[in-house]
Amino acid sequence: MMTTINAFLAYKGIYFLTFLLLALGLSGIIVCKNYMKKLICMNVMQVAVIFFFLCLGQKDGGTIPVAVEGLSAAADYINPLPHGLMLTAIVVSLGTTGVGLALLLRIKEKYGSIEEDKIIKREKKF
Amino acid sequence: MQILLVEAVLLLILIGITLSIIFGKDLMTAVITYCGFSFITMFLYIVMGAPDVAFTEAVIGVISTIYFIMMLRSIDRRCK
Amino acid sequence: MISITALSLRPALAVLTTLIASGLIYVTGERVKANTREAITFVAAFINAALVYSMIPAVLAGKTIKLTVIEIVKGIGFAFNVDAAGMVFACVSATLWILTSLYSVGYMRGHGEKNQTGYFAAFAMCICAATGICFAGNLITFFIFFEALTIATYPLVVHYRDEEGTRSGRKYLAYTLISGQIMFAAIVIVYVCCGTLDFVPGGFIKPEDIPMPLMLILFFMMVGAGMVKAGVMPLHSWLPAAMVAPTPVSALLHAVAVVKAGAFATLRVVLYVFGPESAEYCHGADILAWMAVITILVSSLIAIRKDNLKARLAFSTIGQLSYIVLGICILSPSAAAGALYHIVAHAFMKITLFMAAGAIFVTTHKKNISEMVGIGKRMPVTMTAFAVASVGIAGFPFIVGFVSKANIIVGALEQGKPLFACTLIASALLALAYLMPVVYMAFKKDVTNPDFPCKAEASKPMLIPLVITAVIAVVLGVCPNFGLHLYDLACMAGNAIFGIGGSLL
Amino acid sequence: MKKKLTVLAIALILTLPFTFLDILPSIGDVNSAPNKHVSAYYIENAISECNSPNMVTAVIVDYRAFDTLLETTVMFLAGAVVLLVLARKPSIKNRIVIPKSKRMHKDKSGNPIYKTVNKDVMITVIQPLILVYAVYVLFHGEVSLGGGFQAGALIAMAYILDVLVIPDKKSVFVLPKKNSVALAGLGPFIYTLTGIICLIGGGMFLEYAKLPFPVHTAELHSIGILAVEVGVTIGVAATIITILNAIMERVTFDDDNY
Amino acid sequence: MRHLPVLIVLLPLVAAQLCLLISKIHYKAGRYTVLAAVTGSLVMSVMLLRQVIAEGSVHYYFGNYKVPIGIEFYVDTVNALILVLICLIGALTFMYTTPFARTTDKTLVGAANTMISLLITGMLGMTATGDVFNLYVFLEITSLSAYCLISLGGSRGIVAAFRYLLVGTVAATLYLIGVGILYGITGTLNMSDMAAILSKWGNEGAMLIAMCFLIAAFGTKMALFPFHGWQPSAYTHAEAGSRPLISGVMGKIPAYGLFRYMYCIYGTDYKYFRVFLIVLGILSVCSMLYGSIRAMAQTDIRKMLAYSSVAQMGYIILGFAIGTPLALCGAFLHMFGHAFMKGGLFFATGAIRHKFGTTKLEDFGRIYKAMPFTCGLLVVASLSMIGIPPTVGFFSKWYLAVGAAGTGEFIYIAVLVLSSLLNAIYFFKLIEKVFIQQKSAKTEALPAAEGPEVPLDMMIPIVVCFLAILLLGIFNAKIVDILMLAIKGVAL
Repeated sequence: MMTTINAFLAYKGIYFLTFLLLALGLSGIIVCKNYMKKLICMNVMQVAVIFFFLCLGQKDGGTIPVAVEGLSAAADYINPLPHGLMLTAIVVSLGTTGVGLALLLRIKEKYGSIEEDKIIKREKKF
Repeated sequence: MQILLVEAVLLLILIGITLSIIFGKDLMTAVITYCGFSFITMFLYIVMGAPDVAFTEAVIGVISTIYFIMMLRSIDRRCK
Repeated sequence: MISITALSLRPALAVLTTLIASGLIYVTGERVKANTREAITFVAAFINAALVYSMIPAVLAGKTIKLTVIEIVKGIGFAFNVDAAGMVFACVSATLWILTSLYSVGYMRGHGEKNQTGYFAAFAMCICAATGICFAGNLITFFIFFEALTIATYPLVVHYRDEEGTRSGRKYLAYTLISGQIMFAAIVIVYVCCGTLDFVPGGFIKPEDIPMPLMLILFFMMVGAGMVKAGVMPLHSWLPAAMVAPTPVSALLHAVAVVKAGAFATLRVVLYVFGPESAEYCHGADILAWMAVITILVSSLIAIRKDNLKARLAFSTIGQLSYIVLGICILSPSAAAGALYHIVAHAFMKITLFMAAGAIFVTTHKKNISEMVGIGKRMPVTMTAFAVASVGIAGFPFIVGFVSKANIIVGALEQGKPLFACTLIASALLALAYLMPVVYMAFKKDVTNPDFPCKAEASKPMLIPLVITAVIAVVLGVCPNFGLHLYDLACMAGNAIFGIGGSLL
Repeated sequence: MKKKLTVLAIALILTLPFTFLDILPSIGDVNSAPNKHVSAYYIENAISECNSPNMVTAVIVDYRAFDTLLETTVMFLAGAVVLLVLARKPSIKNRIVIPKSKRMHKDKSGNPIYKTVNKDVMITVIQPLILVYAVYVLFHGEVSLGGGFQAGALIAMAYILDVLVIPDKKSVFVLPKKNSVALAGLGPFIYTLTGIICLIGGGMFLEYAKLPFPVHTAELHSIGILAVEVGVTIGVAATIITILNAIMERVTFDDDNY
Repeated sequence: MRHLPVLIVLLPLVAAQLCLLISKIHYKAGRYTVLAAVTGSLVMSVMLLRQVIAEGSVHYYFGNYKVPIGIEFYVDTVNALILVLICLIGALTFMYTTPFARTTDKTLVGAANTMISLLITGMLGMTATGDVFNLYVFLEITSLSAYCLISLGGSRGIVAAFRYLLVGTVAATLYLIGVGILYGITGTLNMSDMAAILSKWGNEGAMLIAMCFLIAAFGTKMALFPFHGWQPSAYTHAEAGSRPLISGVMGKIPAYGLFRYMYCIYGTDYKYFRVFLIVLGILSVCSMLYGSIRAMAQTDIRKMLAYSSVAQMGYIILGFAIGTPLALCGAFLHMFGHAFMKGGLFFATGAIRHKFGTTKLEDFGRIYKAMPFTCGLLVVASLSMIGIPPTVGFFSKWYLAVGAAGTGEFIYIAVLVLSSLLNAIYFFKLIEKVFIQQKSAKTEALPAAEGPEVPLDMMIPIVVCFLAILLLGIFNAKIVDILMLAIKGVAL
């Protein structure tokens, strides 16, 4: 019973949930009319991708990739490469969020609103 | 071997939070919920054995939440 | 050694001269005086003519001058290849450039035109493109100069910068660009099918290369560009529209560069790319010939009803050019030679007519034939030249038009297509019908038009060229080989195409 | 309702291929490709080659150090972008909506209240701890968790506490945004300089073993990693502070009364 | 000399990092630093190109870790040429931006220079790198600086930049997913290693889905037809000085990335390769027609050019979709040519705006009297866009058409002809405005006739583009020889 659930999760379940999260973030970017929410959904999406990469690096019976005495075989540690990559990805996402917020501030100052329909209406005036 | 179950549960929580962010009507709530989102994400990373990523995520979550909240000072909270 | 290299370099030099002249005029035009600008034009014109003439002996001796400048696209060179056919056209354009520029100096000054710099620059550019078209050694080079001609003519058409000019310019661009692009596609397909694009007398497309329906389509895709420029119906309507341009431009368009380039393109495509047997095999030649016949008759009939002199001349041009197309499509040596020679003949006669019309317009500001009653009293020399040219158009013996038409008719009879011969004769009568009335009105004895009190010719720069052209028309009619041996060149080309040996007849 | 349907539709459509095709290795499979091919090399040679027990640190600052250089550059870039974007301020008349502060009535919606936090505890206790921990994380990054980025973020956090808790009081260390962004450029430059010194030492770019110092290879790697981490720390801290300052001084334009 | 590949990327990077510090001395100092750096990398890229042509492709291993352990730069002839292109246009654009500088505030000027320098850096890196994740980081650098440069273009530029930020981040995320799937089935991040593993045992389904994500990501970045929504307003409202760089080069680099993935990593003998060719062909045909048709309707020249580059991007992708070496040569030739055409058109537009302060088409009447050289560039670039010989546009079209005819897809030839006729319509509209239409009141009012045409550092890019369009056209055979050699080596 337990093993079947685990097997299902390992083969399909976790990936399914991850991509569901990603798709939710994407659809939030599409359907939300509020630019701030769009930014938040963007972050959600990036978290989903990070999680996807970390899934690839998991290893049964592996410990965290910090060397301890006596363990030196490759099978003993979790794959450190996705962690490194994802550190970079997280930092990039922070930078993107900051830039997005700055732009959002300018939009708010100029257009007086961050709702998409209002902005589209007011864009005609320029 | 039960790690996957924990991960699945946490992921479900994340999905719920995302839905509440998408359908919520209050930006402040959305931002605070996003803070919780990154908190749970941190747990998730720890569970998956990526402490460095979890550490970074914790810091980033706090900082970006602070940015969002500061933005809210100039943006009215209501939203459609 | 040196002389050989010089000889092989000459076509490139001829093209380069005109190109540099055009560039110089455009850059320095506004900054220097008008005399300097026209001096540049004349110097370039004479150098060009000298270069072209200097190649005649070699071509007459039966050798073709080959020159590959660079590899323009992968596998194909930017090649010049001077043969008899190209030589004929080159001589015509080089000669007429001198006369036309002399004439246009007089016209522009007498008429006080604006934008003369752009005019002369574009003019030189046209000649450059025409020379390139004559000497082009393969389809790519040919197409490059063909498009260059299209673009260079556009400023001339829209010269007045007014609504009507813009409209006719758009029309011109629409016709020529579309046909040019279609020709481009056809060239690509031919290149992929045959692997070569070099002009070969008698064509390089063998009937078995390309399946039948595709071949016919390709034939018309390629000939289409030539047909548009040559004004074969139903693709002719840009030509009368381009009448808004100043008269020297019309002279250039309709006598020297553009339409002749179209006819020449048809010649190259039909006889040097497809070749007689392929053109025969895919029935393209017959269809094209019948279209030419229809064009001849219809355009003559339209011309009779036109009252504006330039418009009437324009429709007569359409008709005359279809002679050339017809002569090409008859696919016989003498017909081809006649067609080539008709390029010469029509050039001289028609440019005379246009110059005369321009002279009348500048001096008396009359455009319509009905107003020109008794103009012969005022401008006898002009109208005499006009009369000579008109009878020449009609194909009267001892004038140059007779030689070419006779050749075409002979070729038609050789091929056993008497209908074409009848068409030519009928159209000669029609030509008389639409040109003689002008002469008749001009020299009417009994009436005296109050507009033309006294005898006053146009200014010298306009008068001299048209007299010269008229004289040349007569002289060439009497002895076709006078001066440049153009007739021999034409015959050589015809024989070369149909594989009949021997350099001269 | 329509919105909900759209969301679910998009989500499900995008998720379908991953449920019906098995295109990915099963999670935790020891023999899956990612766990075999390259990562084995990292795990087995991290200590011997890079002298860094923390393999993630070894990967990001030694094996794939170039990525981290660019990542730090991205942070610096973000700081400069925010500075540049928020530099120009439209005058009141050019705005479509006149800000509320220029209207008669003021509504304080979205105006957070910072009065509830005990400032003294914040400043006197937590901030030094944060700084100390940041330094620890920085210098201990190659052995245990953490690294340059986290250290920088923590230092920035200390600064943020100052600015947020007592906006009008002078804080421990003051960084106006013009200087902080220049500093943020300096951080990645230290990183690049390390690589360039390796070039001078005759090695490839970022080949720490060729650093021209008279110690043996393992220590050279430690030195290189340390220099790089310092660069990252400076860059990240300065960038976060820049973004904070830039946003901070602008958000008070609208419905704040001071 | 073995450090050339990294130095080309490092020079603008270091200049960007130090620009803000140096700008504290004087607001021009940082500018000269960046200009010197970009010029230096231009010189070095030319040296690298000659070295690559002489000795074959170059690998550069960072930290001297062999692949697939470390990161490598892989430079063959194709991307050496692209490096030269980027550096050249970058240097020209940088020279060109100065007359547009409105402020002398040290920090702002320094930051603006940093943006352009980092944009150049990112594009150079994307071109030169041989590591899929490194490509992502460079992509982010490019995108972030592009957001900034777009957002500087006034109040509509901000919204355009924000939308581009959302779309671009989504695209980067999709790219990461594609990379993740490929990593999941190969376990490596290095391109050549990945290609080797995929050719040995590749899971076709996974590769298919990964390629779908990659096409979506790169298509968004290069504004291919269904993903082009962000592009017109972004190109239109970008900051005037740097617009040539953004619109001329920035779209080409993702196209080259797509080429890398299709031909270098997947390889032509991949099972579903034909499917991708057909899909890309459909997309490119759609974007050619759509872009041209939309461009005809515009009244603002910037928007017209923006839509026309949607169409021109279609030409390049069409070359990839035909897939014969000749067509690929045509695509790359069009890449170089279009960089100069579109860059030149935007240079000319910027010059006109700098002199007359307008970009509306109806104000362009008879401006050729005031600025003959600029209008000469306009005409040549327009003819090249239409594809009139002897400009470069004609020859790239020639190679594309020959390739298409070689594989018997005559529909592509028809579309090429049709799209160039559509181009002719709106570019001759432009030429008519410039040369024929009467002066509008707005330009009539300005005392524009006096003085030099444009400042010198605006004149240099204009002249260079003018010459480049003609010379690339006339001497294309040499470039095609080089490209052919490289493409035969790389792809087929």
